[in-house]
Amino acid sequence: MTALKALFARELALAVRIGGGALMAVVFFLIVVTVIPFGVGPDLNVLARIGPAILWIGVLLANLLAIDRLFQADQEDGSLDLIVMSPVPLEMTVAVKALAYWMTTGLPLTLAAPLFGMMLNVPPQALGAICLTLLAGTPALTFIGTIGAALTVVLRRGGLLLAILVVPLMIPVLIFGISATTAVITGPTPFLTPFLILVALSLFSLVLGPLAAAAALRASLD
Amino acid sequence: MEILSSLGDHAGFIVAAYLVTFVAIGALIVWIRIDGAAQKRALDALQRRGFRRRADIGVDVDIDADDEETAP
Amino acid sequence: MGLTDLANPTRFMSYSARIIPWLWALAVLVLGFGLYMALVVSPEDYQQGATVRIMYIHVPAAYMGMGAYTLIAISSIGTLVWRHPLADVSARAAAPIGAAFTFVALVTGSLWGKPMWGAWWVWDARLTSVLVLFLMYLGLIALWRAFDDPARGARIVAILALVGFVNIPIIKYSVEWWNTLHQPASLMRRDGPSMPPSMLVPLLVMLAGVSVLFVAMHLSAMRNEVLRRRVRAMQITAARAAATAGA
Amino acid sequence: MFHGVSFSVEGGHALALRGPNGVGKSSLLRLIAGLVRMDAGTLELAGGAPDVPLGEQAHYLGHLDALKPSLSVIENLGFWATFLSGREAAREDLEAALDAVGIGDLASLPARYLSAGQRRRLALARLAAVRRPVWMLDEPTSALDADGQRLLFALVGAHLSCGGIVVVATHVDLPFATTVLALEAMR
Repeated sequence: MTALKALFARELALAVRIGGGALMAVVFFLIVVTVIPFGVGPDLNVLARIGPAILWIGVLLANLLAIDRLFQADQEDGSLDLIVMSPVPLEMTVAVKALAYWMTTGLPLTLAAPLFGMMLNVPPQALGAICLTLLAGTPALTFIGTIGAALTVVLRRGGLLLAILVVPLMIPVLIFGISATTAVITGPTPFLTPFLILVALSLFSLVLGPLAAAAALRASLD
Repeated sequence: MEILSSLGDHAGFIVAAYLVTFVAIGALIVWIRIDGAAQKRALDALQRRGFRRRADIGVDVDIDADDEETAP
Repeated sequence: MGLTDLANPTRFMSYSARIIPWLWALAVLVLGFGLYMALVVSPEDYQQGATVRIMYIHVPAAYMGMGAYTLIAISSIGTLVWRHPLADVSARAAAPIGAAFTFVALVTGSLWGKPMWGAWWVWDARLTSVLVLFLMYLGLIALWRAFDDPARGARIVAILALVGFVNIPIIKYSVEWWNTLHQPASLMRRDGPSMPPSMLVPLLVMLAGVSVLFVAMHLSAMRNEVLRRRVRAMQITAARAAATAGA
Repeated sequence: MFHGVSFSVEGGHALALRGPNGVGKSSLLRLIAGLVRMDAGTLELAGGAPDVPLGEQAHYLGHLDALKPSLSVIENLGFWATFLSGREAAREDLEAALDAVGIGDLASLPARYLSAGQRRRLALARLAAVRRPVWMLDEPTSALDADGQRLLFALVGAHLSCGGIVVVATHVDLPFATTVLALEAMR
């Protein structure tokens, strides 16, 4: 257990220190939220309707941004060999790294979403829903992302390929996240049904992610 | 407070705006102070260990090149 | 005392150490006076009522955001063309301060807009340009942080800063083209500001106060940056000393 | 990749893997470490913990030093000591390990400021900080100066004297590696 705590502390330190990319995803998210109105137009009613979609897709893309470095950085400096060799089960190591990644990337995105939502004139009651659905959804995005990161760890330009591999797996999360949010705004469907499915998706990916990623890492080191 | 009543019905926004400004600029000033102190502490720690700054190998030679400060 | 005199870091450190306290005092004085005039003396706007008082921090903040980026651009020329040793220090110190002022301009602009337009954020031309400027600041800071060795990063970030600076008028024009919702720029109208003197004077005093505050913060941040580089140089020496001494 | 390769090393001895570049010395090391899957053949550490795979009872020093530039020297070592042993590493032990490889007074410096040789020594410090019976070294003397090599030989000597095993892939004659397994390229 102390080994995993040490790993968690190291991952957080690496993300926060000079070279780390902790807030990079939030800046990218802000850029996505800023660019879309230039395309769609400044009309606040249009923006209010597609606001939740812009926020969710922005978070999904921002989350993908730095995740390919999750294992590649360790692979390049030789840490991955030692991690795979260590008594700590690889699945737990992957889960801890993903959790640290979620804390430094997923969580800041979730906290920034309501603020950016105001820029898109999203109604206030929906801001709460967006924050809640993202809080439930970003773990799924992160853990599915780790599978992609593990699959492309030895590839030179893995980042782009990673997005193509895992975005299809993230579509259910996107669908239920947005439907839960729009349920609050327009609302024929109740908020709770899609939200609980979203939570279920997250829990499922909490298990599938580390298993698949660990297998992929062992395979790629072979 | 007489000023608050004179701010009219949108007083909240005005107070919020000034508050945000004081907090943001105040935080920046505090950060500059903290950063300065941290650098001085690191500098003293290194100097106490007797490493002189006039590095002939140091990368930023131009920054230190014509420096008269005599290290201990 | 020409710019070249300041080229020497230690002389800069000793001069700035003497100037900074006075700057802080002046800034507090002018800002105090400006705030008093802005909040108490100046009249309410016949349309907006009291919310116009937000202008007295929004406009100076926006100007400072622009001013800081201009300073960064000039410093970048100093880095690339004159290879002035303190140019990168000045640019790197100015970026977070400029970003903070731009952020303040955005938030106060949003707070000012809410009662007038009923929405927290309106994609009007000037606010959106300030938002793009804020993004460019974040880009500069992120690129600076990506380099460990300040000397190498300096030239590369200077190029980004200049490219950004050249694009500011283009962005401004195209954003205005994209949207002309915002009220006509009262202060920058060719035929002079349409504001009554009773409002203009406090605004100019606040502008002066904020500028002095900026210079005080900028010099302090530059001192930090010089110290940071000395620490870094000594750490390298420490590593080399251990190697050569064969410890 | 390999066939017909078999060897055994008693406690307190070192085996040197020799052979031209690309013959697979590093791969054989990685295979023993369990990083590479073995199609056939057995790998057994007589006297080691029975159910624990060999990789978890071995140190592997590859070409890369497994160091993070933004962490300090002692943070890097502290992490690996805790991660590989599962126990919180005491600062004295870490400092002792750093002294053993001669970079004791660089403890608080960020690792990015270390030279290649110093980084190599920091990687070696890992071996001194965590006790493991089997050491697998892949060209350990690369990037080490004369003094560094002296410290390396001292470390390995101490390890061997208390019954440790060392398998080392090298191009250079190493005083401690007497028995040699020469690998030839496949015809």
